[in-house]
Amino acid sequence: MILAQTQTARRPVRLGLTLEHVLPKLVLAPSLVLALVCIYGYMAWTGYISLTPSSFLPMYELSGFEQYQRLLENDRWRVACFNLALFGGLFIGACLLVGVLLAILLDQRIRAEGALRTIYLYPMAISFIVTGTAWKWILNPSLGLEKLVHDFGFTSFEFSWLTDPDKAIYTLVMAAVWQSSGFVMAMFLAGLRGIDSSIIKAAQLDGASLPRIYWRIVLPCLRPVFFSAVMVLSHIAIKSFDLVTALTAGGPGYSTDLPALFMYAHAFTRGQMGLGAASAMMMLAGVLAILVPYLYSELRGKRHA
Amino acid sequence: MTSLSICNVGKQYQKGATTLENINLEIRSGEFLILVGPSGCGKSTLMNMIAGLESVSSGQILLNQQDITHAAPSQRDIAMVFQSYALYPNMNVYDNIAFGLQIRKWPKDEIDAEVQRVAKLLQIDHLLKRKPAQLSGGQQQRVAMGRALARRPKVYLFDEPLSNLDAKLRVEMRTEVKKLHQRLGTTIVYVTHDQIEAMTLADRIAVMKDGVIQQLGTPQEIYQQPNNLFVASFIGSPAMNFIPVTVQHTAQGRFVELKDQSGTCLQLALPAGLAVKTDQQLVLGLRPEAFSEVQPHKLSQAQVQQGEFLVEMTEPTGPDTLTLLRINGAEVTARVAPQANPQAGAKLPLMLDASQALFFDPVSGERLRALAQPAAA
Amino acid sequence: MTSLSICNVGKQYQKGATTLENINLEIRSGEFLILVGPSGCGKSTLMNMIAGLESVSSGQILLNQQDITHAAPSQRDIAMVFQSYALYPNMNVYDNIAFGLQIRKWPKDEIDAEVQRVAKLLQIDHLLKRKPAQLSGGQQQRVAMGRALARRPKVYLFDEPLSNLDAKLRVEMRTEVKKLHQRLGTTIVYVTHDQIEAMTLADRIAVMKDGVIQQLGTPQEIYQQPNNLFVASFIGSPAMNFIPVTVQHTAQGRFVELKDQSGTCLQLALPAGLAVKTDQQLVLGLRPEAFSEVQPHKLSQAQVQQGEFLVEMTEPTGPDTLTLLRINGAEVTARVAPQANPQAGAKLPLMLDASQALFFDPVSGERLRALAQPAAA
Amino acid sequence: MRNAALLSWQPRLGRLFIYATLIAVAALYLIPLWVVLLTSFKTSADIRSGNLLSLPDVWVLEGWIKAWGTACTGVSCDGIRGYFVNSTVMVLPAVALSTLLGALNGYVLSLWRFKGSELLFGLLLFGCFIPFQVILLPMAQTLGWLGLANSTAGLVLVHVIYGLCFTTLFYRNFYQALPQEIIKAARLDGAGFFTIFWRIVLPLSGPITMVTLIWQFTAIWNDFLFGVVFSAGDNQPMTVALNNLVNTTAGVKEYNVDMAAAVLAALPTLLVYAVAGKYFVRGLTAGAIKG
Amino acid sequence: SVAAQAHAGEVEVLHWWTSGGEAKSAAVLADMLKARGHGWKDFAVAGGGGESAMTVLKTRAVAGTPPAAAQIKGLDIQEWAKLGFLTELDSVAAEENWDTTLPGVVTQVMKYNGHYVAVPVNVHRVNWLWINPKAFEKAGAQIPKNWTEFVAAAEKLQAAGIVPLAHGGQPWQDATVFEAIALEVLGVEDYRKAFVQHDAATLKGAKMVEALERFAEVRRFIDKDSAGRDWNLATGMLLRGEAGMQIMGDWAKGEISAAGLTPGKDILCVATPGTEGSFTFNIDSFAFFKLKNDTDKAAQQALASTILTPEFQEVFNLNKGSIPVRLDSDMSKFDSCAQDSMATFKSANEKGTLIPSWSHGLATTSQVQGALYDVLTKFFNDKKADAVATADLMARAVQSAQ
Ligand SMILES: Nc1ncnc2c1ncn2[C@@H]1O[C@H](COP(=O)(O)OP(=O)(O)OP(=O)(O)O)[C@@H](O)[C@H]1O
Ligand SMILES: Nc1ncnc2c1ncn2[C@@H]1O[C@H](COP(=O)(O)OP(=O)(O)OP(=O)(O)O)[C@@H](O)[C@H]1O
Ligand SMILES: [Mg+2]
Ligand SMILES: [Mg+2]
Repeated sequence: MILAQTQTARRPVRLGLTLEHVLPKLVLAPSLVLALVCIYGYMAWTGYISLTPSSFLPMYELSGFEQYQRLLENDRWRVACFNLALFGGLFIGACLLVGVLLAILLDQRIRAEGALRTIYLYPMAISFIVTGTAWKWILNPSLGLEKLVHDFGFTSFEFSWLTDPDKAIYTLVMAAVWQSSGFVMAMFLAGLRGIDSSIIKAAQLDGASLPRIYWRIVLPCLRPVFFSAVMVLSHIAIKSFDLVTALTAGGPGYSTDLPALFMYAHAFTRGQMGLGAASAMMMLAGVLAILVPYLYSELRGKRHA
Repeated sequence: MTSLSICNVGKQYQKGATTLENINLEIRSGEFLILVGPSGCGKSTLMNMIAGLESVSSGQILLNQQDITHAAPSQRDIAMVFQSYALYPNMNVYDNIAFGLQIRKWPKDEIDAEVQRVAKLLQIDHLLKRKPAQLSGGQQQRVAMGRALARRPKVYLFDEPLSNLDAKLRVEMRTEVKKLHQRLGTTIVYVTHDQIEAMTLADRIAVMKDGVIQQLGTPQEIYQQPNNLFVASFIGSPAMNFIPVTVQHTAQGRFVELKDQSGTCLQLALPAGLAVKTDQQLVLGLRPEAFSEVQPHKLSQAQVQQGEFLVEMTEPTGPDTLTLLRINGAEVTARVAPQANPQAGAKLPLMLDASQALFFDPVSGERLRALAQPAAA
Repeated sequence: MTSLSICNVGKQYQKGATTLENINLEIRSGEFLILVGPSGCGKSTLMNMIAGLESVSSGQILLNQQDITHAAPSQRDIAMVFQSYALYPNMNVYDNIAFGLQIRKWPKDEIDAEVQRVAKLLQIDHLLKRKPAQLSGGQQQRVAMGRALARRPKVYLFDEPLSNLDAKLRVEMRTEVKKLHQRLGTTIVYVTHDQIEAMTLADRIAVMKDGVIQQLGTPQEIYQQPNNLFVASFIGSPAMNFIPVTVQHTAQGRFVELKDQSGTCLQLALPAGLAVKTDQQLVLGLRPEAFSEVQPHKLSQAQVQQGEFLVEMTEPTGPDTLTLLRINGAEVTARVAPQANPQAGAKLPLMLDASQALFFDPVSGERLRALAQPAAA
Repeated sequence: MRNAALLSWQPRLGRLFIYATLIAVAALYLIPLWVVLLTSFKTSADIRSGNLLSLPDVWVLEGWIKAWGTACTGVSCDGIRGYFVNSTVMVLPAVALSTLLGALNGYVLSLWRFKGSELLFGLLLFGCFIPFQVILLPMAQTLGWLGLANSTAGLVLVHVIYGLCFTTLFYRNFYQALPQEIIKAARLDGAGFFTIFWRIVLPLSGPITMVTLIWQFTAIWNDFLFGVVFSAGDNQPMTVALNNLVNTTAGVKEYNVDMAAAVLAALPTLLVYAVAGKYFVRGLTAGAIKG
Repeated sequence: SVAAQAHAGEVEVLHWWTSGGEAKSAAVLADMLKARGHGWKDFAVAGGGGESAMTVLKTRAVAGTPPAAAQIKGLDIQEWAKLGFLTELDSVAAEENWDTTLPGVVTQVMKYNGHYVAVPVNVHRVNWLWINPKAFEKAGAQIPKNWTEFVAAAEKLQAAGIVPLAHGGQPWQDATVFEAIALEVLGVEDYRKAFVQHDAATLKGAKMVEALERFAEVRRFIDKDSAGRDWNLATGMLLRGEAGMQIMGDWAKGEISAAGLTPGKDILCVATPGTEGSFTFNIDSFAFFKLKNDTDKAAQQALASTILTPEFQEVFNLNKGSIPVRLDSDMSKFDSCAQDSMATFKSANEKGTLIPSWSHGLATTSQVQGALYDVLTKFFNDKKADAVATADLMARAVQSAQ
């Protein structure tokens, strides 16, 4: 009798168990399916294409690692990869620095916070299709900054990075930082606003100066934000396309070429789809090599709350 | 070494609602001051203002005669244990404790020694590697305590530092705090809800209510001569019994009557010099320990008498059994030894020691003082 | 109505480190069970597992004979007050309390009435519009309490629900909880560090240490017949005195000696039936109230004797003055009435009531039971 | 506010320094906008002859009028005004969907973790780095199979998929800092998975939602590649029109029109930034729990 | 005419004519098609000389929804046809006698396996040298007819403080200049061998090295800020007299007229040094995709025929600066440069000196073109680059890209 009761009563509990356990997975499922197909599926497809002699449009008969070989012999590809390392490093570093500093300064109960925040953010809003032109003018020695300073009488001033094959890459960094640092600022501002104030109070009492509080307490608490920011910035760096197209188009020569540009040019403009796919796979491999250890160290069972 | 003056300090969180009103406190150098008061009366707010973590709406705070009302917290050299712990979530226990020392650029080995010492003291030395999220409530509280103890500030502020500890640990910690105070002689302001803590640690106790200080005095003063009904009711656990009485008059003098439901009636002579009139309504304050099992040797003392009372309910607490009576219609708690074996519904012979009886004005709540006869109260 | 069985439950947060070990608890329907134990012993963890908020590493939890070990918290119909409050920061006090009812689709006006009722009970009715961040510690705790009280669950779990309240409010709340329990007869599991709370509220108390239950019994059992040194030392505040003694033998029978520094020496007859040998080392457990000012009427009782002791230190707590003695080299606390006026450094006549004396094995810590003579302990 | 005295450099000099820095940086950031705006008010002749930083000889609205209403973006010469609707119709659902899904994913991945959820998160994250150019062809094929090729729905789908990685990342990392006890309390209150999300977690997500909206709105509104490839002829988004307006192969460049169009096209995004600001408020969680 | 007006169809046309004049011409085409009873669905994708448009076209093709017609040129037409995407236009062509109205070089590009799959729109001449006469006057320079004279003129200009050659440092502009130089050095024969037939020996031959050396010398004659400059900004320099010359296709005329100047009068047009009589051509054309719907197919044919009507040819080419493809076109409304261009086109057609411009994709596949771009732009921007090694590199790059 009691047994029977127990068993009938048990059912809803069991059902609930499964629901509570399954629901989170169910919610995650669509995104995962999409990711599996549209990220990993397509990646596999690209991997396959990189092993074919596809030129104009995809072809499906295999030809081995021929495309990779070509890629490795290609001087432009080497330049592009080197540029990415240089550009990516500088860009991510500078953006984090500028973004964090701006966020911290903006967090000091600033009067015109709203206006300033929008000013730092606006570069994101304006498409590089056009601002690229403005930047080109500004950086162009005979039109922009250099001319301006010369007009003021300082004729010894020289700023011709844009047209110098060795320095043009830095102008890319400048423009990219200009465009993206505002968003990093916003991310950090959001993070700062989520921090429990009593912790900061405690640190103040411990005698820490404000910079120190940020450095030792607040910023470490914002580790997840750093993580997001690094992700976003590497994404921007790796995929920088509009920016380069607009500002230097890879020039002078191909001194500011980047892998994304290289890939697009070969896969679509030049009809060397196999080579383009190979370069894409190399890019992904590079990302993987840098990212996986980082992801691993960040995600390994760490939880604050 | 360090005196702390709080002059006319007020605080309003929102316009219109006053949280603290005109607080005046002179905390002497090396003094151990305990703040008590009902939840929400503004204790933490006051502590925060002393520490410089909350802005002061009006008034001044002086540290060693220097105005620090608007000084930055880091300039005040004050350590505080927060009611909400406020541990650094990103650091492990060791770093939480060491942080303040690192800031002060102590040598590494000294920091290490100090952290170890404090951790041992607080019995958290096996937890040094853990993050706050991996600690139990009491462990977190001890880390918060350790953070303050590892420094040598001018003033310590403790906001209910022991509330999450078990009784045993609490006694140990209490002793540690006391020793600390004796050794260093640092000025300490301490918030607690624990009766014993307040009584045993404090040099002086400040009782607050609704943002106003009701009484400031030594533990004994506060306990034995509370200014008013509020203080009397607030200090002491179980709380003081308040019995409505009416002043009566006979040839022997003025007295009040205590009537039990069962018919027992005791007469209590009023202390001489108490400015009351016949037929005046008073509130008689008697602590639970004033009612106890009969101890024959005491019966001969003045103000001690006995009677049988009807027991309404009993609450054994271990060392004592709290016994609920009803006198003059008011609930009265008596502290009786378990051996007396009080039983609800039965009558129990009890002894009343009225030597510590207090009288209050029922309207103003003020304690009535015996004129020119300080011993009367 | 609702019984709760915890069978062989264990918990490991990390591999290798066992937080709870083989917990077995039968909580009867309508029972009020109190969990006590040192900070970090696993009380909150156990509560979390009962609520379904923490996974169970091994064993089973049965609610009314049904296995709920892996059921979702929402299906258990259990309400809990968290040690860390865990208020919803985005909601004001009203919504914090109403949330559970809204989820259960109560009609709007009933919710309103219930919230008002609970808020009044907890004296937070003037705070209903505030956000948690604008409340004091004690107010937050009361809101957390209100959230649980506004429901009618099968089981209540309270994790130190009153730790941040002042003594007065605490007594009131304690009474409310007791009334609630009597009215509803709901099963309650309650964690507290407050001696009085534990003694007065509990039907039974479970004393835990390092994830193991040391003793489970009624408050009186736990207080008077602790299983071992740990339980004895943990329950009672001030804690029980432990005095090392050696069994001696004369014609009258076996006894132990208590020696003061000043030369006072009392002899304590051992209860009959205690399986000890001459010269055996024992630990004698005497509660502070066993030492008191001399009450002549008691001197005639068995096991009561008097002597003069040197006072090392005094701690006035208000109703009593805790007086530190040293007996057989061990610190001993005596609970003395303030009127006896103990003075540090002076000798004080004291009375020892050894009727509740306990004896422990110094090695295993187990209490030595008198064979076939249950009254001896 | 509770933190009135909190986190501020006390000395006056310090505040002066803060303001000076902030304003200097702002000025620096505004230079390109300055150039763009100045240029948009110049005549073509003025641009050809003058200095790019000099004020216009005469201030003319010609560029703006043309950009708005008469510039050619193909065979039709109606400016960019018609494309606002196209972009809006595409952006709103795409942003809403990807944000919502991201919030849900983040919620699961930080507050309802299960065995392997970290790995899944890692998998999803990696999607942030797939170059979009790579997926154009297979995606086109897939959309073709689904019958969604060159439809707004298809474009929205694409944006949602490739926006998910970031929205999930943002939310997950934000929720990571929420006290787990709040969720526990809500579960005991009987709230289920979705109730907790709607009633407790989402209301706490103000700042991060703003960050996500800023990111997604900007990314999708300004996206050109997906827009041009996956949209149908008459549903083309703003960026395609802008691109057509700006890029000439053999024609004459009208910089004033280009610049005006760029600013016009960016207006909705700027609006989002300005509005989003309100939700960057401090410290809802403060005092939520002890410790 | 051909189109069956009764059944109205619709053609979706992918093109990158979006700037004022071009867009208006496209609108004329749309109107003319409408007059024939068919609809025009505009599908404009500007940018990068059609790069974006090509990307879009490929995805559309893959998705199975290609447009009816797309602006595809040069050898890409062959590629698309080879993949089987293109439809045949033979019936219209036959009816309208394209074989006779169009020059053979042109029809060759438009045919795949002997079938018309595309329709030409216009012909650009790429080997133009634009000269600012005022600057020349000021510097006392002579209009150069060959390399030596070019160097002399450039030096004179330079001495007068004028930038000799307006140039934009983008790969295609570099290639345009090099193409002109190479044509002079290599001559028509070797040019074909090198750039059309990809003969390795010619590619790394001595003449090529010389061409490269001359190309390197050009660096002297351009200003230091030329890197990345758009061609129209370079033209601006020329118009303002800051620069004396520019090597650019005839689309530069748009920029000239927009500044209120007259090509051929205010700005002179001559063949690039040493290429008088030769004509490097660049042809815009539409390829036609296979469609399923019959009425749309009809509309497609109608579009093909409309494009080659003299009316459209005239309107369009007046706008674009190029010349009509039809040999029988009336050139009276055109400026002198265009008339000149047409004359040369015809004569070159007869002499066989009509040469496809590789820098604009008429001679080679985009792979080879891209590979050459890379090598050349690298060479031009690298001051230490060695001509011999580069010639060698060119040969290898071309081979590897095939
Ligand atoms: N997330 C965790 N990871 C690892 N260890 C933990 C975690 N949470 C708690 N512990 C440890 O488990 C033990 C039991 O913790 P629990 O919170 O149950 O203690 P408690 O009995 O409630 O103590 P208190 O009275 O101080 O609240 C403690 O030693 C604690 O440090
Ligand atoms: N940020 C705030 N905004 C508005 N009111 C507040 C704020 N913080 C505290 N209060 C109110 O001020 C009063 C005093 O709060 P405080 O924290 O000082 O109390 P407390 O004496 O420490 O109480 P407890 O013993 O419960 O901790 C309370 O009524 C509280 O609700
Ligand atoms: Mg407080
Ligand atoms: Mg706990």
